[in-house]
Amino acid sequence: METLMTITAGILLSIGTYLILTKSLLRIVLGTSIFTHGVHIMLLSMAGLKTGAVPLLGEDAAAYTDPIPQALMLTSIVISFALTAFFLVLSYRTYKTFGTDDMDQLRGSKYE
Amino acid sequence: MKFSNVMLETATKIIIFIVLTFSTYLFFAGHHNPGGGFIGGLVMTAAIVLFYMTFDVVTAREVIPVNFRKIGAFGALIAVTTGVGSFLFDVPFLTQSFTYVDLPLFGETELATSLLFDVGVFLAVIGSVMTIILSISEDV
Amino acid sequence: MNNIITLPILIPLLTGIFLIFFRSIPLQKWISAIALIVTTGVSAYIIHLISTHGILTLQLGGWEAPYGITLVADMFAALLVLTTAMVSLCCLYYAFGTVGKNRERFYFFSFFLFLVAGVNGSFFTGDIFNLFVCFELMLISSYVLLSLGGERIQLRETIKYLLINIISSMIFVLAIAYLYGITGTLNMADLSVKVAEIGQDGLLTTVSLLFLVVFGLKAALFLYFWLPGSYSAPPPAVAALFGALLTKVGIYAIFRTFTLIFYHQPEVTHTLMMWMAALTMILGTIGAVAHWDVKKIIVYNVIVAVGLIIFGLSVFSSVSLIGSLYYFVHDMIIKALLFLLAGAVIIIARTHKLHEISGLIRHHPYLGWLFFIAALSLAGIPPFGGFIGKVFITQGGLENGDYIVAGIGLFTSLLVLYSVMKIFLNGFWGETILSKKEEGKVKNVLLPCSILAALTILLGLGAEWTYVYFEQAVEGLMNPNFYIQAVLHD
Amino acid sequence: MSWIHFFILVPILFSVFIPILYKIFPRIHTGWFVLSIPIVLFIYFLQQVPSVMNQEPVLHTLSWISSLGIDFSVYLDGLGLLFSLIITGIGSLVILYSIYYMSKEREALHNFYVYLMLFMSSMLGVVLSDNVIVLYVFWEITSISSFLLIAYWYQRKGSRYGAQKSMLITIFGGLSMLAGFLLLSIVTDTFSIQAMIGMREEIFHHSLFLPAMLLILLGAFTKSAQFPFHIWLPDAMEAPTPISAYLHSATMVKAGIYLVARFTPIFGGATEWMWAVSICGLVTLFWGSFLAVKQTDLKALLAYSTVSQLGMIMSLLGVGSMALYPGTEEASILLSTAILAALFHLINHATFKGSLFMIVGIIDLETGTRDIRRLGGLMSIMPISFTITVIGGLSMAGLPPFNGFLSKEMFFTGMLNAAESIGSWTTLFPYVAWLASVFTFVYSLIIILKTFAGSYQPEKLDKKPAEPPVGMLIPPIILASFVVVFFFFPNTLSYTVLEPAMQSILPFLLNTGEQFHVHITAFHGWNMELLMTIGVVLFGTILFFTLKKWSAIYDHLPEKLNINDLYNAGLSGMEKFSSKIIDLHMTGYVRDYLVYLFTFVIVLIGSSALHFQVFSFHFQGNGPIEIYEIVLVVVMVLAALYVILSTSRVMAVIAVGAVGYMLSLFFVILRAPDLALTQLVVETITTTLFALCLIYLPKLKKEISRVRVKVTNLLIAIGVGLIFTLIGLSVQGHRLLPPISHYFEDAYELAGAKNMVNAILVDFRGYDTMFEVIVLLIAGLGVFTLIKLRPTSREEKE
Repeated sequence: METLMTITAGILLSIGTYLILTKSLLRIVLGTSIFTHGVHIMLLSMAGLKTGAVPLLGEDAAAYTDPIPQALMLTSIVISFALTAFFLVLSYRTYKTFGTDDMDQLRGSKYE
Repeated sequence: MKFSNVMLETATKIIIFIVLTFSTYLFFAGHHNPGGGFIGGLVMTAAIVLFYMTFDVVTAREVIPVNFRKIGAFGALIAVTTGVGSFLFDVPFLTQSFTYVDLPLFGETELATSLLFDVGVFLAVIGSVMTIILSISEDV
Repeated sequence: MNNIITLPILIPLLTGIFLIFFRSIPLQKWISAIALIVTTGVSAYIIHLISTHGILTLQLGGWEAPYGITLVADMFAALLVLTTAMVSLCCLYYAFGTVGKNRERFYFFSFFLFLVAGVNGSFFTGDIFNLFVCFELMLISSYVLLSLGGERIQLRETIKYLLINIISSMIFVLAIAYLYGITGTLNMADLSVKVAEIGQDGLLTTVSLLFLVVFGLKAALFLYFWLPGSYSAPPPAVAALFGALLTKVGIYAIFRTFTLIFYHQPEVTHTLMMWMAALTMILGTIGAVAHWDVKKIIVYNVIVAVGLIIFGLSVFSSVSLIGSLYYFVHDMIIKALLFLLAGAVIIIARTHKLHEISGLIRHHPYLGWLFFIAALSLAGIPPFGGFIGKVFITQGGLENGDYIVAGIGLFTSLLVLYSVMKIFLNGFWGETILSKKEEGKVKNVLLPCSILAALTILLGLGAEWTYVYFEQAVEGLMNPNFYIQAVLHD
Repeated sequence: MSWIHFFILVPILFSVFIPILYKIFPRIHTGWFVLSIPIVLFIYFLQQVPSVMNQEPVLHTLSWISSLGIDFSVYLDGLGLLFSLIITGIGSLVILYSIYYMSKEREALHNFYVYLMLFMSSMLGVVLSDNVIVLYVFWEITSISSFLLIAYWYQRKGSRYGAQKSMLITIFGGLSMLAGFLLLSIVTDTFSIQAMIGMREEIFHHSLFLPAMLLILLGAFTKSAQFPFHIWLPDAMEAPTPISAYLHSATMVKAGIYLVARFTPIFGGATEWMWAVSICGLVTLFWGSFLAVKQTDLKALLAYSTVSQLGMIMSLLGVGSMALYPGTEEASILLSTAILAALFHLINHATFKGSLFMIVGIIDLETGTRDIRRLGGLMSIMPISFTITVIGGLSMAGLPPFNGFLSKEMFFTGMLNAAESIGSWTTLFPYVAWLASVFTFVYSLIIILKTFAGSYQPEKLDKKPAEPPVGMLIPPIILASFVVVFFFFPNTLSYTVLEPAMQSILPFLLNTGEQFHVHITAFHGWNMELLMTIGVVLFGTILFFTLKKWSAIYDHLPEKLNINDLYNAGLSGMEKFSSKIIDLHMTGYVRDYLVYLFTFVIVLIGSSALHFQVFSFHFQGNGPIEIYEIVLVVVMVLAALYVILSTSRVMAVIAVGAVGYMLSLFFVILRAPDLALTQLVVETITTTLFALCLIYLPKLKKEISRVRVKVTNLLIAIGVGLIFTLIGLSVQGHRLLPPISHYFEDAYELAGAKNMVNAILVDFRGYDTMFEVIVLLIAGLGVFTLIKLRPTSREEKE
């Protein structure tokens, strides 16, 4: 299962990377989302999976899943959400200001 | 964004009520079950968004006359100051404590300062996310 | 129990939140200035405490390390926190006069203070994941500050900066994930113990290189390509803050991780760092020399300094580290100063193209001489602040037999001088082409710049007074056990 | 802090008051106040002469950065004293001269004198410091003050050019000297020169000997304008003439000489040192004198002459250093005369060159030009100036009865002795020396005759010349009288300053307690040296009168050998080259930057992983895989892939949303209910946001880029995924330690919470959460500002 997870994470990272390297701003934003998902799966797969119960005490299990990666991920998800929101609105503003979403045209010149 | 449909309006009112209840549940459940300030806040935001979608922004503004940026800041302030409170008791920053109180009706209830911290998170999430959504929707 | 070490983080943080409730701009200015003055005072007091009591730690929430998050204030971090407070105070005062009503109304001061909180948080945290969170706090403030104002160049450059930083932050999380997978802990002192215990094998070293990439990107160590564009977009007060603080946090993180945790394979990690540092110095200098643009010249000089500081670290002897730390603190001050002065030049001349600026010294002699001092100090000309750092980094490098890189360090400092003197020779000297009326107006420039200039002179001439503190910082870096003991056996 | 520290720093301290005095007393020339400083200092140093003559030199230490071994320690011995006397003595005369030269109405005198005082302090610091780092500090300050003084008329392009050139070259030298010092300190573990001299043997046999020596010499050569670094000196003549007389002929350029002399006890006796110093000196001597002849600007001529004379002193120091060569005693005594010649000529040069510079300044002021093609016949109009020029010029040419004759003779002696006792290539030295002296004779004649003899051409002059005010003539008269006095009474110098200075340069030559005994006489009989001088006069006179016929050879000098052009081309070439490199990689395309980043990650991490062979996979202990999990994964991957291909933005957004929802399902499977809930809600809100912005975002175009770009993107994407997957798999097989999380199983007792994840979030790691909330808040406010704050049209234009 961990192997499957890790490979899934890797595939998502690949797809995310590919999208980030394209020209369209929207694809780039979506790419960062997918990249982030990949990272989160990787983070979770670093905890011993399925070896324990849900980390709620009272489940009366002998062992629990490692709660730390989950907690870290929660933090990371929130931060990513904040960044995605900001990034999205930034792209939106940029598009409205420049009239393009092609990163090649957002190059800027040396003499600015 | 205005849905001028009475049916929909009534339906959403009910849904909002349910979502609000769910959000409150999630918030309090967080201590022992899945949930907590963050999720509670997000669900609450969803309810408010739904409310805005049902009634137009102007009406919604009149009904909920709040500045969400300040709510967000207020939440953050609570979250931080609960930590600062520990300065007064000469314990490390962000030390939480909890106790069990026998309340009428509720029976033995747990009171934890971390709940207060979670309230801060709850409010901050609502304030911030609503700010984001409202800013965009007003511009569009 | 040292709650005091939370203050350099909490004061800006709380003040930043408070300011959201105030509409009055003058009030916001007063409050934020007072907050930073208090932060400066507290940071100085913390340094005093550390020099008498040793490393201060705080187990947040009362949870013993490694289970909770620990704040650790060692001398190294405390020196940087104090410098941060002073530098940001100067930038803030400068911003009062230059940043414009619009930005001020839109929470400029809050974002400013949040950035400072994030920077100080990164310096004091003893937890690798919390370092990530502090980075994010600092970065998101920087994104907002960079874009605040909504000018075209700002939007465009923010996108690039944001994108690259999102990727690097995600790689940071991946690296933390791997590290946690291997060692099962997040506390840096605990990590140090555990890595020493299990040995820094190939996999751990590979993971450590991942950290080097992430921090190197933030520090502009070799991976500097994102920097010149984004640092020339915002108003000068913000650019100064970025130039002085942001890359330094990356450098700090490299110092921390590679002196505390991953110090067992220096022949791989430190050698790599050294060559990255050498390339950084060379390429940064090339950029500084290539441009005839006031902003770009200063911006590329940020990069050069990173190389020199990291070179001092990679040599890893007490001599080179002393030099490195002096240069570190010096560079925070001098970069802020240069950005502020260059900003003033641009405002006065209404252009940043050096070919179009001439003879400013006639109406602005004091500004001109401040710039002259800053330029000399930047290049490490004695007796200003940079020279002690340069001398001892070079000596450390030579002692270690790294003649080529040490030579590069010295030679680039000549070209650095050439690049900034170009601004002085052509911009300040020469025929005066603008009358007083045609010039842009600047306010609040001379006081903060004078303070920063005084600091850099003091750092050079008064090196003996500060030496005790730097020595203690170096001792801490050379002996990870001090740090470990302070955290784990409090 | 001793008196001597105080006196070194007095000029700098005084400079604080100069602007004030300038403001308060606008009617009094500020120079009058400043003049007192060098006079007092000169008297002070004169008072030190007896004690330095008779006693052991003393080391005074003023602690500065003691912890790092950097102390302001002052060592006053014969060598330092000799230089101090020149610095303060010439300094007094130059300041007196400047009072007349610099107009108090037109010039920014306060700046001028502040720079000058800064220079004086730092120059004294250079020659008196024992600590190499402090020496370096003062050394750089002399470069900086020279930079400021050359660019004193900063509106002129030439001034700025000259200033920049001198700064680049001298600071380059300073840095290499610093590197040399640091190498020496690594060998000896001290920064003190005297301590280093004490460890001469260790240094001699250390592998760093040669690099340290060459680096220090580089510093000396650049400062003393030795070939090929001499190019900065002619351009430095843009400075006001008092400065040229002071810094660029009498003092600062001699700092290099000082450095070589000071380090002779350490390096002297090494053949490498001798060859490097003497050959560089001789080449400079010849080249400088040769080029001086072709100059038409009087100051440029004097500049090349200075270059040449500095080369001469340098070559003498080089040859003389062999006196320390272990072994032959007699040769040592013979060679030590070269050192004596160097020191003596140092003083003589300061006197005659100083007076000549001052006269050139007078001519410049009085006629409005320094061009010898426009000058001539001034003899009758300016008789006093003429007399001084004759004295100075003939002394420079090496004729009696002037001090230049004595040192020129000693120079020949030194070179002849070298040829005799060292042998090998040094046998060529006397020839070079003689040839250079011929040219020296020629340009000396040019100065005297072309300006003062010949026909007077008033139409070519801007002004009607006359003799300047008396005060302006006093300093050159004083210097000229020294030129004569030193010829007749050279031994007033030899007992007082020359002997102690020789003692400092050649400390090992004598047994302890012994002193050098120097006696200089004008006439030694009809020896080789005298014959050489006569030859110089004869041949030089012929060359002077046939100047027009042979000066064409200057036009045939190969263009490429012009070092000045090389410097200019180098500088602009460097800028062009840098520009190219920057344009090449700093493209402004964010894709390029991402490609750099990802490539760096792949290459670095990949090669490290391969190098350490970290890829080892253990799949035991893995959880079982259920069918629905595979389905989930497949759907997730397909949805993600769809984003790449989709041309519909709505569908692309929905696909990304689908990935997010699949992820939250995954979290359910993976026993992470909090995560699942959060991911679900976050994904919903994110999708809402996308939906809101989408209305305005443009239609997704199909990616049109070249195949090469696409392939690169694909390769990088695969590389990134592969690297992180492989490392992830390796880490899973490499869990070396149990995680710390068992602690949280007591969460209920510790924090009163049954939900461990929540307990960690709000309590154990509440600090993270606190920051996370702030991050969210900032993002909210940031979005608000992005939408609401638009630049005003004025800002937008800028």
